[in-house]
Amino acid sequence: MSDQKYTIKDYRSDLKPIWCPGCGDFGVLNSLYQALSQLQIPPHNLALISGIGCSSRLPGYVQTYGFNSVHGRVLPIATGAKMANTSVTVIGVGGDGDGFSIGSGHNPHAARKNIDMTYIVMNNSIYGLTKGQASPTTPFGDITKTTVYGNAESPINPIRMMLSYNASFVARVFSGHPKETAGIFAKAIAHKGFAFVEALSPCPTWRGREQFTYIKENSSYLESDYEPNDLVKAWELADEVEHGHKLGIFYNVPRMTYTEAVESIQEKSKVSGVPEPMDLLNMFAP
Amino acid sequence: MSDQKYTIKDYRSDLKPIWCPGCGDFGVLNSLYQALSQLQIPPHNLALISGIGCSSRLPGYVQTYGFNSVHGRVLPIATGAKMANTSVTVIGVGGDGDGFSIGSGHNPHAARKNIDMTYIVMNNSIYGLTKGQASPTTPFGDITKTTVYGNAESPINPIRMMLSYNASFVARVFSGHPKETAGIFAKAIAHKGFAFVEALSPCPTWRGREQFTYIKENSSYLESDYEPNDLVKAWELADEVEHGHKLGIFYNVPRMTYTEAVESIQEKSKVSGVPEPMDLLNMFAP
Amino acid sequence: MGQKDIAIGIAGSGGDGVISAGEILINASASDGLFTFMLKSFGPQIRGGESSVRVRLNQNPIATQGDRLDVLVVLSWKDFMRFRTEFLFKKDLVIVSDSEDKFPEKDIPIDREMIKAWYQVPFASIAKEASGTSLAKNIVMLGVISELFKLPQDALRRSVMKKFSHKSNEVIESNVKAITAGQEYVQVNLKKEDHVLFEYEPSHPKLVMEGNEAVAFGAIYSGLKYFAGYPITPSGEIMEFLGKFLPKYGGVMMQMEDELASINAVVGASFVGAKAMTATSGPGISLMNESIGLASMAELPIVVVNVQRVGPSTGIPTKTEQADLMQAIWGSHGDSPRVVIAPSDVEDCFDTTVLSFYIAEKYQIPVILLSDSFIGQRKESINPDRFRNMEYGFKKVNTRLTPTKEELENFKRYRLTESGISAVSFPGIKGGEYQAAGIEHDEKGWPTSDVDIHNAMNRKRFRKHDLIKKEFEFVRFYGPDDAEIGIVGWGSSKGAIKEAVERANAEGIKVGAIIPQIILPFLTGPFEKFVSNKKKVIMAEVAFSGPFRRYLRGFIRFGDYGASTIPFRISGGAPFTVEQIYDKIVEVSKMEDKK
Amino acid sequence: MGQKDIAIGIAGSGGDGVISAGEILINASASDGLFTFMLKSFGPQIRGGESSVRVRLNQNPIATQGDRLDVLVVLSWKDFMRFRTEFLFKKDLVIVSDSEDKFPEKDIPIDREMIKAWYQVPFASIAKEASGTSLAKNIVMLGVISELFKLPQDALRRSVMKKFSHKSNEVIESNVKAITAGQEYVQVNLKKEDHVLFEYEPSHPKLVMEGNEAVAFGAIYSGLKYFAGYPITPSGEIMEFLGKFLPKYGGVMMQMEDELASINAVVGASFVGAKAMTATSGPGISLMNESIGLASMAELPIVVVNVQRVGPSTGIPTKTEQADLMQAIWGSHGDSPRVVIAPSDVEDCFDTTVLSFYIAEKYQIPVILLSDSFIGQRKESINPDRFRNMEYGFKKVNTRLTPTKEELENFKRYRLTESGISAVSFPGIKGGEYQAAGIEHDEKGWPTSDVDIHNAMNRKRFRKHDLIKKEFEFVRFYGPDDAEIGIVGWGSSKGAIKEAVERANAEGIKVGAIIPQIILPFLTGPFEKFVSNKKKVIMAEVAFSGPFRRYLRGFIRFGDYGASTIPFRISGGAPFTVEQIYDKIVEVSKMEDKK
Ligand SMILES: Cc1ncc(C[n+]2csc(CCOP(=O)(O)OP(=O)(O)O)c2C)c(N)n1
Ligand SMILES: Cc1ncc(C[n+]2csc(CCOP(=O)(O)OP(=O)(O)O)c2C)c(N)n1
Ligand code: SF4
Ligand code: SF4
Ligand SMILES: [Mg+2]
Ligand SMILES: [Mg+2]
Repeated sequence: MSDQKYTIKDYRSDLKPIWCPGCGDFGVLNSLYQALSQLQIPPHNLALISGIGCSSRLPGYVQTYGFNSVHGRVLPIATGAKMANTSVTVIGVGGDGDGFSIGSGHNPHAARKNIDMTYIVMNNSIYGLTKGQASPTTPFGDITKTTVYGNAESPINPIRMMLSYNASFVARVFSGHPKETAGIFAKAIAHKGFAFVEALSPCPTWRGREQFTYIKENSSYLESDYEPNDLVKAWELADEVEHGHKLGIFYNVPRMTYTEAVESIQEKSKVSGVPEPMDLLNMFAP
Repeated sequence: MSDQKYTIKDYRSDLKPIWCPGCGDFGVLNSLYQALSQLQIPPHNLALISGIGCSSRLPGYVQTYGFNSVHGRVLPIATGAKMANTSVTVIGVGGDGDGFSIGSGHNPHAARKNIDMTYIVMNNSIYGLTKGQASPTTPFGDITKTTVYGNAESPINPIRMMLSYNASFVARVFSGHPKETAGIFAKAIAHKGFAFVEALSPCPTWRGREQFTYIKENSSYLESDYEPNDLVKAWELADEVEHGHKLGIFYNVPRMTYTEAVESIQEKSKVSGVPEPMDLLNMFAP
Repeated sequence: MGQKDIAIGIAGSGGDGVISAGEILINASASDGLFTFMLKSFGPQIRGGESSVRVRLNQNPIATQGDRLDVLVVLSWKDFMRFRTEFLFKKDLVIVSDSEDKFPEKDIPIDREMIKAWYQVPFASIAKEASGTSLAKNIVMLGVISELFKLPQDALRRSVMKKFSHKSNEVIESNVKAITAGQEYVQVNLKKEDHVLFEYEPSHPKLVMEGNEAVAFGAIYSGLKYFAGYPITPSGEIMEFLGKFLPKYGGVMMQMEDELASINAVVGASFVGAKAMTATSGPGISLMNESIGLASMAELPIVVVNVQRVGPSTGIPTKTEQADLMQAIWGSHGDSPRVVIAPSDVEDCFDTTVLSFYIAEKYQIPVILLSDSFIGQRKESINPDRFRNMEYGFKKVNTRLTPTKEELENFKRYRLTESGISAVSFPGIKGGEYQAAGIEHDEKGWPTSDVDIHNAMNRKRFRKHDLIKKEFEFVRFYGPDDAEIGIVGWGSSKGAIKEAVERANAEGIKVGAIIPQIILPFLTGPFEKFVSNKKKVIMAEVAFSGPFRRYLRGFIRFGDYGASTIPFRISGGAPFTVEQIYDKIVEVSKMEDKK
Repeated sequence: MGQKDIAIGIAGSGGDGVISAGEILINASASDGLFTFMLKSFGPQIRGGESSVRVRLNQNPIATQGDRLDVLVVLSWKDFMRFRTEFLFKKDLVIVSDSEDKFPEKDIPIDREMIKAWYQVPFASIAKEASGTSLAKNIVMLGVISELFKLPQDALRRSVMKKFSHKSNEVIESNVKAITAGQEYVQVNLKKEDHVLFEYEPSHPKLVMEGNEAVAFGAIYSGLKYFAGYPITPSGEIMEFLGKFLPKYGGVMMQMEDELASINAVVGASFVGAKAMTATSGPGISLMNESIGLASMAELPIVVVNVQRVGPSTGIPTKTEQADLMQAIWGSHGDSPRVVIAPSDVEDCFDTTVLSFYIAEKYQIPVILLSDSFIGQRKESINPDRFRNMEYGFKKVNTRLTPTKEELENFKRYRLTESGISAVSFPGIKGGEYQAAGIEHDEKGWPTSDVDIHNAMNRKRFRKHDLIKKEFEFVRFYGPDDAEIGIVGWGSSKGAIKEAVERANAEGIKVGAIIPQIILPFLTGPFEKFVSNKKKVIMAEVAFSGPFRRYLRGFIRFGDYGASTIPFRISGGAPFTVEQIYDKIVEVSKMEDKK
């Protein structure tokens, strides 16, 4: 590793995390450092965009261009950032509330447009920052601050959801497995197109220490011979009742990115060279 | 039919549709009249909620409690209406822009909560009312007002999307088949829980007369022996490249509705009878 | 000999149990009949960070938490540092701190001159010895200070027992022992200075309520049937309270996917005839503006609670500010009438919520209830009697005007009436079928783009404002009517203004205050009366850009009364202190008259 | 002998080609050097409903469409009925109508006394005969009126040829024939009254532009790199224009899933250093308030165009109103500084867009450009010369202040500078890494809940307002400086105010007007100057609740200048007419002075 230009230290900022001891987000952060270093992404060439939540504090802990924005808008902000400067590596991060609740309207569109970015959702099945309300991934029947008589809602299946949006890369990791997670992060970041990674990231504070154990016991990696190029197969394996939480890459089929599409539009629109804006005046000649 | 209390005429309002000649929404409206009459839903006991768009003008043409609300909010308004008075039949209607673009954040949640309502999206693959911009179901490459160099985005697959949200009833109809459509509408309305119906409804004005023909030629009903209770099978058949636009009921597996869940919560919360609000004062005794 | 008012600050780390100590203390005090005030404050850590409380006790009703502390209790100096700008001290401060804390004394940033007495107590060791666990050190601390300052003692034991009542007898006992151990430690080991001794007559118990709880309670009292919301600091307690209690009353509390869903669900609920409410704060309210406009246009009653926090954007979620006023009035596009009501303390949260439902339902108009985190999240004691004879309020919140049989023959939902209010039907009412619409509509509810109808409907919708003004003059006056100096403030600034005005008048500076509870429609009458004899009017608000001032000037021409206006606006984060307001009054009283 | 100004209204069904006739007419006129104005209006049907245009031509620059028509052309009386309240007529009106229309003459709601001449022409038959299809009847109509009223004739032929230039020669020819046929029909069959004859000197061609196009063009001229939007009437043309042309300049236009996505995408684009814009109207802008606040807090330049329409809620999407003013200023929660700029005509749309980018980029602040459908969707002719020597404007829109090498050593993105502006970096700049934040932050961009930092940052963010006020005094004055009657208006009301003020002064009523182009920050200097000698100030606005009046009074104490203020607010749907304003001026000039 000594010949690497950017080591993990280069990605670490001076800001001290406010996370609780045992929070899964520490693991996600460390895996992200590793992945960035593996890929040698220049810190000054990265835009790391988050929403609001415990998990969304992550960009502050990375020495880069971070944006701790507003709740639920990771994807449009990232979309604007990417399309306004396609040479920047864009990664969006946030929580399950941020991404699957208030932000859920943006998922289909970033995915189907195939914006060339990575989106990591730290799923702890709870609203951490606001102190323990149910999230769209809180299991049916669970008791939280807002479901004192038991959660009346069936949770979302993020993998199936993203598959249905035709995301070109869909994966799941567990913060408890830093090395595997780093590897998948690196593949997601290197992926050309929209890469979604659900990071199971326990919240000991509001879900108890058991959450970590539960995930550990109910998750397993996709078989090593699994080929992530079949939407039907991926959909099947994403059935959590049947298969528990499968980890790994469910789907990875690159297709034309939005960047490429826009470049081709720009080509088509240019007759020759770049005209002066004032040439547009001809448009208004009667 | 003469022994029916509510005939189609009873559902027809005095307001004249503003739709263009040949608009598919006429067909949807007529099928809805039929379905309501088949089910004998009392007009005064129905809440028909829409967003904004050509299709969202529909409630005005039905003699009932209609709500032509704001763009994209059909589902939350319908949710509030249903849960605040569970004895009302609630139907939401709108366009593909209304439901799959600006409103897309509400779909996962109304579906997973299994709100006991029907949601009909009149999909014309275009923004009709605003005069011809691309919608999330506009095919890749198509030219519209906002995609003059060809649409750069892959369309959404509404059926797969709703399957991934675990909607308990998922169907597709075509405005060109009024009788079949009425039948499926009736089943959707009678369904206990969240019933989604995608109604292919051509827009001759912005998509040309060809759209009708195209749908006619590229759609076919699910086989008569198809059992709509298998998520994997439904997912497969929803592949439009493979199967074209399948019509019919893809999925229909009732489960506990949100109404039932709330009733059980209300039961749990009541120790005995309904206490006076002032009894809550005890809560604040030091 | 003793003093009738005491203000105590307690700081420590999250694990120190600072907050629950504060709660036990004010519960004990309230059960002994005292009037209390309690504020919490936290550091940025999600869990285990620094926390502090300040508690004020008084025999008589109080309006603020007290600017300066008589007593500072520190369980950890390191954690105290976080709050050092938040605490002000009286002269002759008494400090009680943990003798086992390793923090270097020289780094403690308190002027030693101010300190009259400093007791050091090994809280953890005492706890360990008395109850087997150092966890009880906060309870020991309560024992210590109750003994040192003559705080309610039996009541403290009762409160501790109540607090742990769902635990085992053993736990209860060990905590009671912790109190006793604290008291005994003082008796045996400390040389008491006794210059701070609290004195009071026990009286009948008071209730202890937070502003957010009072809103939720007021909503249930008003007949709330449907609440939809999305978690956000500092409004979350409203949803949580309703999640627990609303189902008991046959109502439904739904956590929605976001604030767009929340506000629209509430509009939908109102459409089917239910009393409906949502609650949020800054970022959430900014997302609700479109559909507050929808409710205004469709003339559907809803109540929207905004518990303000520091902005703009995410701002400082845990701190208070009053910068959402103009947004409440003008936040939606178009001419979109609404009513804006602002509670000014915890009791008021109940009253104004009931009032909000009354106005919303009667006038078929959205009502925005503008609270803030200072009111919403503080605890106050309240005399339970006020609830027993609810003369002051609305015994029963109106239900809507529904159509008569004749009206149903040819029902016009949006009939152009003289009052602006037209009968409204909802599903279940035969013959009342109509189309509710966010689009401009005729009397039937059918879409129109006719300029004259738009004009007529605008007039109809805004006529409600006139009627509301006639029905209510919900403002508060303090100080003498004939004062030439006036001060205008709103919402949670009331407490500090009230105490400062009382003090100024007591010290011979004649000053009057007006605090509107109904902000929109503008209560012209009371304001004109107030301004008519004023030379100078201070406009006090916790909002840097001065929205309250712009609002006031927009609605009343001070110049016509010869009144000069003096802005007094501070950035949010902390509320006004009584001193700040008092000093401003003094400054203004010394100003030359302009004209 | 002839008249130098003519106003023509044309009404018919959608299939009649009314709109394209209007377009050909103003294109022809502009190419002959005339100044023109064209407004469209539609019925509720999506397609094939009623439509109308009104066109005004003049040798010299004009500011309005003209209140009253000289000529009314009706292709279908049934469809005309839809617009009967929208058209006002001059005395001695000339009507040209379709002789084959079956509408009962007695039902035509026009006072017969007003009509001087009434020509009936079988448009469809002439078209069929001349060009083989009745579709060309709108072109025949142009031939008819050009002959009747001496409108530009060769130019009309040229315009028709240009219009159909992408069609076959045959089509072009048959349309040119239709013109000739119309002209000949008049010569042969009609007895011309000739009391309405237009007279002009051809001069160099003018451009024809819509306000929305001018905004889009101005944005490209300013170096726009990224646009994200969501379709909404009446702003759609901005997005459509940019979709077509922005890619040519290496920019990106994205249609997003909604307005939340649009505004946030624009913020994201600005974060990486791009000039970014979005455009919307009422319902959309209400959804954008949260993230306009984000841009304000994160100090990221963005331009947000609001093409206002009638509200509240969905309102009347196709009609104009000025009721979003206060929302533009105060719509976000918290103290959230922004700049609000209002164009007052089509040319202005270009200028103010360039200005918006200039201010946004230089001051790192969101700018809201408040247009409306009256400006945005009307066509006006513009002298191309003004673009050739761009002295009036900003030759090059600033790029942002980026950090120096020294600053990058220990980069503080939100450094507390005297100006309030701090250097901003973006991806690609090594050493400039920082965290942008919607949460309150310190100079580094790191989260804080410190009250003093919040206060310092508020001061920093609002200091920009002072600087902008110093840099710009972008207002317009009309009428004599020393008039005692004043009129204040904004945005699209300018045209009517200008013409009414000119008329009043010409008729001996001294009146002055002020029209601010920059609305926020409030341009105290020019307003003080204006008000200083006024006795009465009329506040004119197309918004029922009078937001402009509240705004003005909030920022300037008219009473201090002894000026009484007279509200003049009308509901939206139609803009002010010159007459309305003029009559108000006359009324006010007759009012007793208050004091
Ligand atoms: C518009 C808006 N609504 C609500 C909030 C309050 N809020 C902050 S974080 C959060 C949810 C946090 O949950 P999640 O996204 O799962 O992140 P976590 O804290 O669990 O990592 C909410 C509701 C907000 N900041 N903005
Ligand atoms: C918040 C908001 N944004 C945009 C609009 C403008 N708008 C009205 S209808 C519509 C889309 C219509 O398309 P669709 O929902 O597919 O309905 P259709 O007209 O095709 O039936 C849009 C963008 C609006 N009314 N409100
Ligand atoms: S509350 Fe939960 S998610 Fe938030 S920092 Fe603590 S452990 Fe992590
Ligand atoms: S524009 Fe299209 S969707 Fe709208 S009414 Fe016409 S045909 Fe129907
Ligand atoms: Mg979470
Ligand atoms: Mg559509």
